[in-house]
Amino acid sequence: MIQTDYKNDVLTVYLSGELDHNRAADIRAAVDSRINSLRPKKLELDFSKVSFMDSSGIGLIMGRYRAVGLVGGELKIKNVPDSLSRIIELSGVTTLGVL
Amino acid sequence: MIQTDYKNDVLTVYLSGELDHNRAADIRAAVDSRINSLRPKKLELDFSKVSFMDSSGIGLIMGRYRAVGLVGGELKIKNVPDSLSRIIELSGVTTLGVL
Amino acid sequence: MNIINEMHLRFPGKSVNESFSRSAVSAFVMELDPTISELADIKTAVSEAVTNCIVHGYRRAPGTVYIDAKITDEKELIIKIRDKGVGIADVKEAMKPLFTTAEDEERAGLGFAVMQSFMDSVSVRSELGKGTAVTLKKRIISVG
Amino acid sequence: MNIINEMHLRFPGKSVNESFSRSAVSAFVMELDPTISELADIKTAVSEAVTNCIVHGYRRAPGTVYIDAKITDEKELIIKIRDKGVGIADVKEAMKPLFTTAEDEERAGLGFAVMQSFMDSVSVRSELGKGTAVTLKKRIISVG
Ligand SMILES: Nc1ncnc2c1ncn2[C@@H]1O[C@H](COP(=O)(O)OP(=O)(O)O)[C@@H](O)[C@H]1O
Ligand SMILES: Nc1ncnc2c1ncn2[C@@H]1O[C@H](COP(=O)(O)OP(=O)(O)O)[C@@H](O)[C@H]1O
Repeated sequence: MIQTDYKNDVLTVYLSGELDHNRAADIRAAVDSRINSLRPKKLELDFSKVSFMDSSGIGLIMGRYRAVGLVGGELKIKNVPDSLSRIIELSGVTTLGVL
Repeated sequence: MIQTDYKNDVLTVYLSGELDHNRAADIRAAVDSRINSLRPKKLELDFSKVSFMDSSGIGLIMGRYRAVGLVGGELKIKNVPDSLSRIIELSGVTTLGVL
Repeated sequence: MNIINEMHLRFPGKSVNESFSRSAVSAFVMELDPTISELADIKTAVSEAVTNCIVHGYRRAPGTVYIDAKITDEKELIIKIRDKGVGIADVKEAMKPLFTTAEDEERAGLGFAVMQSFMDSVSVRSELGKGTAVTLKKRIISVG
Repeated sequence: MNIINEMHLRFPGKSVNESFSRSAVSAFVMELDPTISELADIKTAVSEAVTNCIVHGYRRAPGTVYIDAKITDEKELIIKIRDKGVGIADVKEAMKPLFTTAEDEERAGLGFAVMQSFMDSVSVRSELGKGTAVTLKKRIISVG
């Protein structure tokens, strides 16, 4: 359901479609199981194919920031479409240095 | 709102979007005013950009068949997308030789 | 057979709501992961039934259109579309292809034929002066 | 100010209906010819309010979510989204950015902040044990 990629200690997760509360739980479970088995140095969330996101997506970002931190890794989010930039800015996650 | 083209006695009407009862009245008025002023030998309805059509579209085709017939012209419909072929066939307009 | 989801929608019988209502039903059906062609069939059938409420049911006086949609655990979609308009005197005759009481408005008389062709079943309950309810059913075929 | 169109929608508070309901509202708004960005703002705000009904309002027991949407002749969209769930003890506190009562479910506490940022106005009426109603308003700016 979600596409991931692991190379050189970097776990990349390609998110897609509409990222709402309904989808977030499944994504969270899938990503966390990979974080815990791979213990990556870096987790990259790729938003290029995300067509919609509400604050559940912010919760998902914050949660993965913590989850990858627990195994000593850092979070980066990339390829955020223009349509999502407002909610990303409003959320303040940019102050975490994840962008 | 609708795009038309007139050349060598042929009036071509480029239909687009969702062709339902709500849209049909406006299209009917626009096409009939051109039919009556131009008295074309042939009226071509181009369906290539029509994304949806219900039986109101069939009524529109039948009505233009009659309207252009009254000024001595004939009707052709062209570029019917695959998605509309079932409703076109079901309607029986194919038996009028308009396709 | 159990109902796993449902929605109830009502809106004034204005032409602009033909497009709104078929899109709303379409969004409701997405849960069943329909093919593009199944979705188009459903939108077309809903458009016919809603248009009939507006054009025929509320011909004399405007009124409210009601849509009740359900999804069963057998992936069946059941949609009831109804008005409290003039009703139909002879349902059997009304359902015949090419029969229409609104020829001057360029109705083709094919609304019920389209519903029957595009859905698994169509049933109509109508009472003169009370209104008309059309129930459409379609099973969504799982892919994969 | 006159209401030129309206719709009333209800559905069970299931997560799958978050997507359905924002699409339905989106289809309703099309009449106003919104920009893509206006439409995205509305979908996002509706998604927040509906998700809140499901996640918070019906946390203890499932129930029905109600959406009433209206369009005025001044191109204003008014959407009321409500539940008959647990209600909010302190609305002012609840609306503060980052405040959440569901941190373990990874709620960010930004739902109301998003609604306020993406719509022209947000008003909340809530009563403990009775439920919560959120009214969102946004004027669609005509282009051309
Ligand atoms: N909701 C309704 N209320 C009253 N009459 C209806 C309704 N739906 C259908 N009818 C009657 O049935 C006829 C056939 O309907 P239909 O097959 O949809 O064709 P059309 O809409 O093109 O006339 C209509 O012309 C009308 O007389
Ligand atoms: N419909 C509702 N019913 C009950 N409580 C609600 C409702 N909507 C919001 N709340 C309360 O307000 C808080 C803040 O809501 P919000 O800003 O949307 O953030 P979040 O949903 O991320 O918690 C929620 O955590 C909850 O306590």
